[in-house]
Amino acid sequence: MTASLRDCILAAADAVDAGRDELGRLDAVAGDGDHGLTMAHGARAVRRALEENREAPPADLLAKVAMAMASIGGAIGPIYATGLLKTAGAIRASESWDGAVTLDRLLACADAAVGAVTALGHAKPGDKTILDAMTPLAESLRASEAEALPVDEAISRARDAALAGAAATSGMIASIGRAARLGEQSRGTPDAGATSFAMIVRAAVDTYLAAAREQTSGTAR
Amino acid sequence: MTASLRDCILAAADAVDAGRDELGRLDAVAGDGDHGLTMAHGARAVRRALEENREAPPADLLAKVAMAMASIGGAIGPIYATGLLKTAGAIRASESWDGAVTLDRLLACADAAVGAVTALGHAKPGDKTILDAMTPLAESLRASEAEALPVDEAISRARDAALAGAAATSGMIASIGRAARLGEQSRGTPDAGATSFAMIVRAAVDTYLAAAREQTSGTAR
Amino acid sequence: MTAAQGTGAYHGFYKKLINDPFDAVDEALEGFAGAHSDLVRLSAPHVIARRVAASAPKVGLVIGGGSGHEPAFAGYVGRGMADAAACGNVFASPPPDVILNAIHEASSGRGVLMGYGNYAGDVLNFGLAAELAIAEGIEVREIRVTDDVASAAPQEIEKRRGIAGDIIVFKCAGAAAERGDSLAEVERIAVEANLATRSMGVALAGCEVPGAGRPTFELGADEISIGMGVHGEPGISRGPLEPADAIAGALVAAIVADMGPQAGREIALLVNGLGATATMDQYILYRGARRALEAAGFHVARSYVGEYITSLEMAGASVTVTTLNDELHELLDAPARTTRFVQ
Amino acid sequence: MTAAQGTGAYHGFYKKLINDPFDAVDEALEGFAGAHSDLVRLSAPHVIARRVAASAPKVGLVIGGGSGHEPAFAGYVGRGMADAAACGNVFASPPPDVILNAIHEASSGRGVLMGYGNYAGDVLNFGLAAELAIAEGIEVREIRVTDDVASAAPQEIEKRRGIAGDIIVFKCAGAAAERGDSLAEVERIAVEANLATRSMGVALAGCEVPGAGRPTFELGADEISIGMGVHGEPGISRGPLEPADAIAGALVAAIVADMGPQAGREIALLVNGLGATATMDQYILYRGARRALEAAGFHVARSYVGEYITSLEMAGASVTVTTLNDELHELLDAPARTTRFVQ
Ligand SMILES: Nc1ncnc2c1ncn2[C@@H]1O[C@H](COP(=O)(O)OP(=O)(O)O)[C@@H](O)[C@H]1O
Ligand SMILES: Nc1ncnc2c1ncn2[C@@H]1O[C@H](COP(=O)(O)OP(=O)(O)O)[C@@H](O)[C@H]1O
Ligand SMILES: [Mg+2]
Ligand SMILES: [Mg+2]
Ligand SMILES: [Mg+2]
Ligand SMILES: [Mg+2]
Repeated sequence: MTASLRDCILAAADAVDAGRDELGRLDAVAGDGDHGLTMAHGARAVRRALEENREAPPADLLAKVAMAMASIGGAIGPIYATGLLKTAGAIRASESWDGAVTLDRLLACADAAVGAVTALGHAKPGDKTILDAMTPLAESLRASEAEALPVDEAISRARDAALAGAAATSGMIASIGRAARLGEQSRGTPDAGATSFAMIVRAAVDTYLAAAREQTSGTAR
Repeated sequence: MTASLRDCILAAADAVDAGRDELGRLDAVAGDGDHGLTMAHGARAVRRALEENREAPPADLLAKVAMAMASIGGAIGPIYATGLLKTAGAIRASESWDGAVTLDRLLACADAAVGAVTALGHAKPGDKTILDAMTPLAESLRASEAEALPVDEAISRARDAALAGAAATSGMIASIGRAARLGEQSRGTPDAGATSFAMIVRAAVDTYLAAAREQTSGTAR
Repeated sequence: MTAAQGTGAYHGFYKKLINDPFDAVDEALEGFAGAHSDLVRLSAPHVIARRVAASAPKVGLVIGGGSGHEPAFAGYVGRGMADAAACGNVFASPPPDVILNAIHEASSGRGVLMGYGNYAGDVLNFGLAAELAIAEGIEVREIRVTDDVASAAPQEIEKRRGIAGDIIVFKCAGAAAERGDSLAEVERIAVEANLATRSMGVALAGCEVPGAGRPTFELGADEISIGMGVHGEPGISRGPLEPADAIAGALVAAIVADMGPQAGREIALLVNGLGATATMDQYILYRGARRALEAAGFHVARSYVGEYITSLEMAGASVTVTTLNDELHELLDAPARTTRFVQ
Repeated sequence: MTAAQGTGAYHGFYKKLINDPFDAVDEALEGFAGAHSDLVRLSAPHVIARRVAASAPKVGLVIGGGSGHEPAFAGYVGRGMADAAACGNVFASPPPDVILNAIHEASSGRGVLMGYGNYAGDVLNFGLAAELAIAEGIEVREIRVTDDVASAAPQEIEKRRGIAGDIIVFKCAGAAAERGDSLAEVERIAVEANLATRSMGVALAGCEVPGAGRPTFELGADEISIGMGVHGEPGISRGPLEPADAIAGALVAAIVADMGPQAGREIALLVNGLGATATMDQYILYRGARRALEAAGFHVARSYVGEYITSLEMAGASVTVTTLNDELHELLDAPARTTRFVQ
């Protein structure tokens, strides 16, 4: 069977907890050092939301997860929240959503999230923010769609694009948010928010792909 | 010429400044660490007293020095002050004080000082206080008087007794004052007040003896 | 699972008197509300409100920001100052729902002013909360405090962050609200107080977000950072430790240069300890700052020295100068009955 | 000549905002008197007195001790509390002449009570000052505060040192003096408040006497000392850092055991920060202490949390419990208008 959205989100929450120290350390270099603790608060809140909404359909569940992320505050809370809310909206908007994961649906979600975060935070790619991991993910999906790649392959590439995007922020100079004042000194360390986003994507995608592979081999047998 | 009382006191003040770090360190082991700074305040105040009382006869000068030491407060201020005041009193009491340093006069001064510090602080020898350097000095003078030693020799021995007494406090357990609560832990470090007293005595005596030797060699020439 | 989690002691760089780092803010707020129940109450999670609301309708003042700055912000809730404080996680703005709950506490029909330091997270969250409140029909305005001269050039004053100047701005706005001013008036006064207020700080040593396991920033054994922000954001210069008078002189010089020619003016002077710096040292820095300001021709009419807005156990202090006019002077002197500011 | 001398920066273990260590106390007092000139004045070297004396003759209250404990002791001078504070050098009792000057300020013909923590140096110097004052015809009594249960066994209570309990004792005595009580009455109340008050502290990290160049004591990276005194005097146990609730529990247990069976009593609870411990942590410790006291059957009627009497930049805190009767309760609640204690 395919991994449920719930499983993917739980895996992401675990990844955030496991990465807590690293996220705090990254944020301390150019920011105020709270990204690890703040995201760990987020993981807690998200787990509680999953617990309290066992029967919610995907779009509703994502909206609850968005509210959980909003509840952590900071700059990052509203950013994740708006991205997730617009993702939920994109799911709802896709006609006759039947639970099937298709490339165009994924791309619509990614574009919605990027658009929402941009609208809220006014950052552009290259400003060394979460957008520098989100945008490559969306662009990778767009390229895969143009090439008509299989969904699982596209998802795998999108994950790698997010990871590469997060890693590439290391070479950037922060120019927005708390970290901006560090200017040149911020170069050499990846952005905390981009890193947490890549962690989340990796955990969710790996959970999804593992379950998908299991299903395939089960079918083959 | 013999060293003036003033020169001896100045030498003692210099010795206290030079020993400031050591005194602070010793006091920190079993007390509150302020003995270096407090005694350095004392050295300052004493120098000012010397400056402002250029013509004062020895007893009056010592009384002024006592007031200067009183002005530093702490436990140690009143202790030095009362010892010095009674010393000044002993000098005044010695009939027809002509400035000559004699053994019985020195002994009277030392006994007066020991008596005053005991009366004020209620410590006994062995309690690991300044008294453990003061008492051996007085006892050494008493022994020298019994043996009718020359004054300079007696002074030299008295200095050594004070130094040995201070050093010997290292083996004692503090049982009075702030340090008392450390009990067993205080063993192994000499008492701060005994050490500052020994520093003062050594500086004053060495200054006195150096001048005396100079005079002798000058007279011999 | 890091050592920081679970029920054992928290082992980080600094020794902290906390339990589980996750619970630090909730427990501190429970303690705060319990200790000062004569003045305040925890009216909703992370919201500290006045124990007794004002007797007549008035403009509400909501203040807030991340936690870790105690006694800010909850310490300024009470008669003559704020009606409610919205408290975030450590160094993280409170979320919109917490702020909205604070707005509800503060609202008595004459509108609400939100006051907070100008940080990206606070701007986002307070902005969202205002939208929600406005949708409910509550009139909401905001003042973003921008007193830290080290954080942006004079021509970009709207980019400056808020540090200890918060206290001056909140005090003046709170007094104006208490005397019955309209929302527009209270907002005008807050804007005026903010424009009249400039700060600059010095960091001597870092602090540690509970659970981080390490300090947010580290300075060399002898290094200080002039102009560093309250969360460790970098300042205008790093250099060796200097005597207090030299540091006071540097802070005052930067503030005075930024103020432009105002010699002869009456000012309020606030020296704020960041957490670990001895109170004795704060008074020595105050003395140096006051002398430097007097040498520059200012008249120090009001003074405040102490820990008004901290950064956990960060060592260092800041100097804040507010040029006073009669109105600001009167508002600063008006009675206040909060936990930290009583007069 | 050490690096600590001269005009350069002071380079010790902790980074300090001071100039020449020799001048630290004088400069801090100048700063204090300048900042709070509405309430106090520096009436003689090292003496802080009320700006305006009480209108009618009253019993004078003189408090004091070494410096380095700011805001103690000068921060408690003002209406409803002390008339004058005698301030010594760092961690050193003030000398008799300073105390005598403070007595002169406080004396208006109805006698003077001297209040101080029970330390050898203070006992000597206040005792000498009292002799001088009595010789001048001023009636003088004294109260030596002995609240620290860690410092001596119950049967040697007169050997105990005074720590944060000072504040409670001075507040009650000051309020009694302010309402016009006789010297004998004020003394009786001070004695009663002292007997009703017990404290116990925990040290997390040391402090450094200006000019010493090193901390007075050092604890291991993970070590704490329960019962350690405010100058680093040893406590009852050293051990590893524990969660705040466990520490609060240990402090409360020691205090309650020392009090004997008094469950059901109303108490005042004071959590005092020693200097470097975050205000957030103080509130977490307060919460733990309050819960432990309530579990032991006490009713917490009054609470105080903050830096009331510090040890320079020492990290740690203490818990103080006072069992209240109606009279002490009323005196604690009486108005006070000092720099640090305002109500
Ligand atoms: N305006 C913005 N747009 C997009 N992302 C942002 C913006 N501001 C901050 N971020 C992201 O938020 C991260 C910091 O999150 P966090 O430390 O939790 O919040 P805070 O900055 O309030 O301390 C940054 O690393 C960055 O990726
Ligand atoms: N009761 C006493 N009798 C004699 N000497 C004492 C007594 N109490 C303290 N001292 C001396 O004082 C020294 C401490 O001095 P200092 O550190 O300046 O004062 P404080 O104890 O007030 O910090 C001790 O080392 C001891 O020699
Ligand atoms: Mg951050
Ligand atoms: Mg000492
Ligand atoms: Mg933050
Ligand atoms: Mg001392």
